[in-house]
Formats: sequence, C-alpha cells, structure tokens
Amino acid sequence: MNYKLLYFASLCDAAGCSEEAVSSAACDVRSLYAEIAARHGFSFTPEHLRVAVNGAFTDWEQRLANNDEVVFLPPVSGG
Amino acid sequence: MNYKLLYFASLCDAAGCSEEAVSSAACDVRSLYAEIAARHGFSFTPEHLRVAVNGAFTDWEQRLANNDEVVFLPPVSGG
Amino acid sequence: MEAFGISATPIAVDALRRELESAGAGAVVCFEGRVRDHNDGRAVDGLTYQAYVELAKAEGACIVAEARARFSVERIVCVHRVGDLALGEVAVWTGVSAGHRGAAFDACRYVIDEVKARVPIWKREHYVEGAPEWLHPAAR
Amino acid sequence: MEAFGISATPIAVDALRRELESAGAGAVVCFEGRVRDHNDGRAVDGLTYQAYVELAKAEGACIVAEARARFSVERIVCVHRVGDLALGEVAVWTGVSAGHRGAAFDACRYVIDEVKARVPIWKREHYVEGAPEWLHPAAR
Repeated sequence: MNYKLLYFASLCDAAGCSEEAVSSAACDVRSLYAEIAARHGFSFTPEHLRVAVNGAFTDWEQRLANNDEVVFLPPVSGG
Repeated sequence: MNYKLLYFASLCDAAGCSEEAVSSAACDVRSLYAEIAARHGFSFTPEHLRVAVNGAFTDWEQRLANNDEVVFLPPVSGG
Repeated sequence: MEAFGISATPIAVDALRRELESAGAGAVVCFEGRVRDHNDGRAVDGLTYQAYVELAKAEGACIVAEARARFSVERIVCVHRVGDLALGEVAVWTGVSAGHRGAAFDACRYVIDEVKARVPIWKREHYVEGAPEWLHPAAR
Repeated sequence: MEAFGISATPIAVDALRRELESAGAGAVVCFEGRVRDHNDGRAVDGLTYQAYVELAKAEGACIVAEARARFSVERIVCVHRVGDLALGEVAVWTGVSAGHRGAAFDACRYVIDEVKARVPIWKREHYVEGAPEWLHPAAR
C-alpha cells in the first residue's frame, strides 16, 4: 500500500526529509513504524511517540488504508 | 489629649467628614473608638474593624500619644 | 517606579507590562481586575474607589516583598486605581515575570488575593437603580 | 477569530487582549511565554518552533473547549508562534476573561499546561556555543 509520511523535529533531521511517499506491505501503524524506524535509524521506541493518521491522534494498532497520511510524533516541546 | 482622626468609606459617610480633630480623655485605641462610635453612631464593633496609628496597623490596646493620627478601618473591598 | 502604586488616573497597562521584560523571564502572568456591569445580581454602572493612600502603599509594598520571598520571580508590579471608574475600566493590575510559569502564576495570584484582603481600599458601587453603597464584605 | 491559533508572524498581544474584553468580565488573566536567554544552564540565543499545524490547531481547539467546560469563563484565546524567534519574543500567549478571578487564573493555567503537554509543536534551541538541538522533554 502507499502511505504519505510527515516528519517533524528530530525525526525530520533523522529521516533527512519532512515528508515522503512510501510503498509498504505494513498494514497497521506499529508495523509501519518498525519498518520506517529501521530504515532511517530512528532511536525512539513507540512508547516515546504518539501517532496520528489523517490529521487525528490514534493508537498503534490502527489499521491503515491506501493513501493514509501517517505521522509519528516525537515528544512535544511547545510553550 | 488631641488626636487627628481620618474616616474612610461608610465610616466617612456616617461621621459626615473625612477627618476631624478631637480632644479626648481616652488614652488607648479601644477607649477612643468607643467614644467616637457612640458620638457618630457607628454600627461596626471593633471585631469588624482594623486600626492604624500614624500610618501603621496596630492593635486595640495600643496607648495613644498627643497628636497621634488614628484611623478606624472598615472591612476593605479593593480589587 | 514602586512595585506597588496607587493611581488616580487610568492605569497605563502597556507601560507596566514593559517593566516586566527581562532577559531571564520566560513567563509573564498579568491579572487585570475590571469594572463589571453587575455584582450580586444588581446592574452596576460604575465604581468609586477610595484609599487610605499612605497605609495602602506600605501594605502593598509589604505584599510584594512577601511574594518575592515566597516565589522565584524576576519582577512584580501592582497598581490599584482610585477615584471614579466607568464600566470596563481597569481597577487593579498585577504583573509578574519569572523564569518559569509556575512561580509567575502563583506570585500573581498571591499578590492579588492579598491586596484584596488587606490593602485599605474601599469600593463604592453605583447601581443602575438605587443609591450607591460602600462594600464591606467581611462584615456581611 | 479561532480560540486557538498558530502564527508564523509576531503575536499581536494588544489585539488579542482586546478580544477578551466583555461587559461581564471582572477578571482577565494573561500568560506570555517568552524566549529566555538560558535553559538548563546553557546560554540560548534564539529558538525555532515547528508545528504539525493541522493537528496542532485541532488539539488546541480541543483544550480550549475543555477549559470552557471546566471553568466559568467568558472568553479564551491562545496563540502559539512558529518559525525563528529572537530572545524576548513571545512564543505563546494565552488570555482568559471571566466574571471572577479564580476561574480566570485556573483556566489560563489549564490551557497553557495542556498546550505544552499535548499540542504537536517542537522547540529547537540555538545556543551561544554548540549545535542547536530539538527538545523532546518526555524522552529524557
């Protein structure tokens, strides 16, 4: 399936891009992160991240649909 | 002895003046208030008031000196 | 400028806020008390504040010193208005700057709570209907 | 205007404060988060904030709605800055008006605490010495 991924803050630095289109056999959020984290060398484990699909927070067991926008969110530091 | 009294808020309304010079035999704050409250018909008892002498809060047993400035302060309502 | 002031003219909020600026201040908390159009169910159309100015300034300065001792703050400014105020006017303004927001919130709250409880200032409410009244809340 | 906003240009504090004015508002509490010259013992000379704007706006609006449900307030406005900020610039501004000061303080504190904890915005600190770093505090 095809996904659009957005990267922010240190994940953007680690990925070397702010977004990318990926083609993957992963069909849930957790599997997709495992694949992406391995490829980019992300040091965060899922316990340290939140995840959003199509602009809304969701959980790691969320099933994905073709063309979903998926974002792994490192710990926030606004304010 | 001679005292200068200042009146604020409802005590000013009740006394009909914002300050007055009084000549009194009272030589402590509590006695002076009893005399003044009777004359002006003040409804507050000492428990409801604070008292200041020469610009500083004090207590009801404070002895007075000639020419002291004495102020009986009704409950405050700033802010 | 004094940390606590009494003003017979409208409070210059912007100038006071600029006094709080400091390179180490990551947090600024400001409180404004304004004249509301109602109180205790009655329609209000203005207030008069009267102060025992000499003692009010001393007690206000004491409260600011207490807040400085209790909380880790950079600057504290508080000004209370006296005289006749229209609806919406600022009756009291308190601003605190600090390294972190917890201290700024706590110190600002402390100062306004203590000012309202202790500083010799009195409010006379003017009502849309009926005679004005001095408020002496603790005597209720 | 939205109750929660993201701004790529300097936050117009005076205009935001005017939005809080209301005839029933006896209390206005404002919080400003500013860029400090130090953090965790290091000299800082600027910040960059990045936001996942779509989700940040939705989460910020949710926080404001929660504050409205919990506290008796009139108006709430919160704006967070993104982009490059110099020392002293306002990074986040939150203002609340209410009938009484307790609700205004509590709601303002709630909004800024939740915004800092939940809204997808990230801070990159630029140091006087050394490379800049993204802050991810919960991962410490």
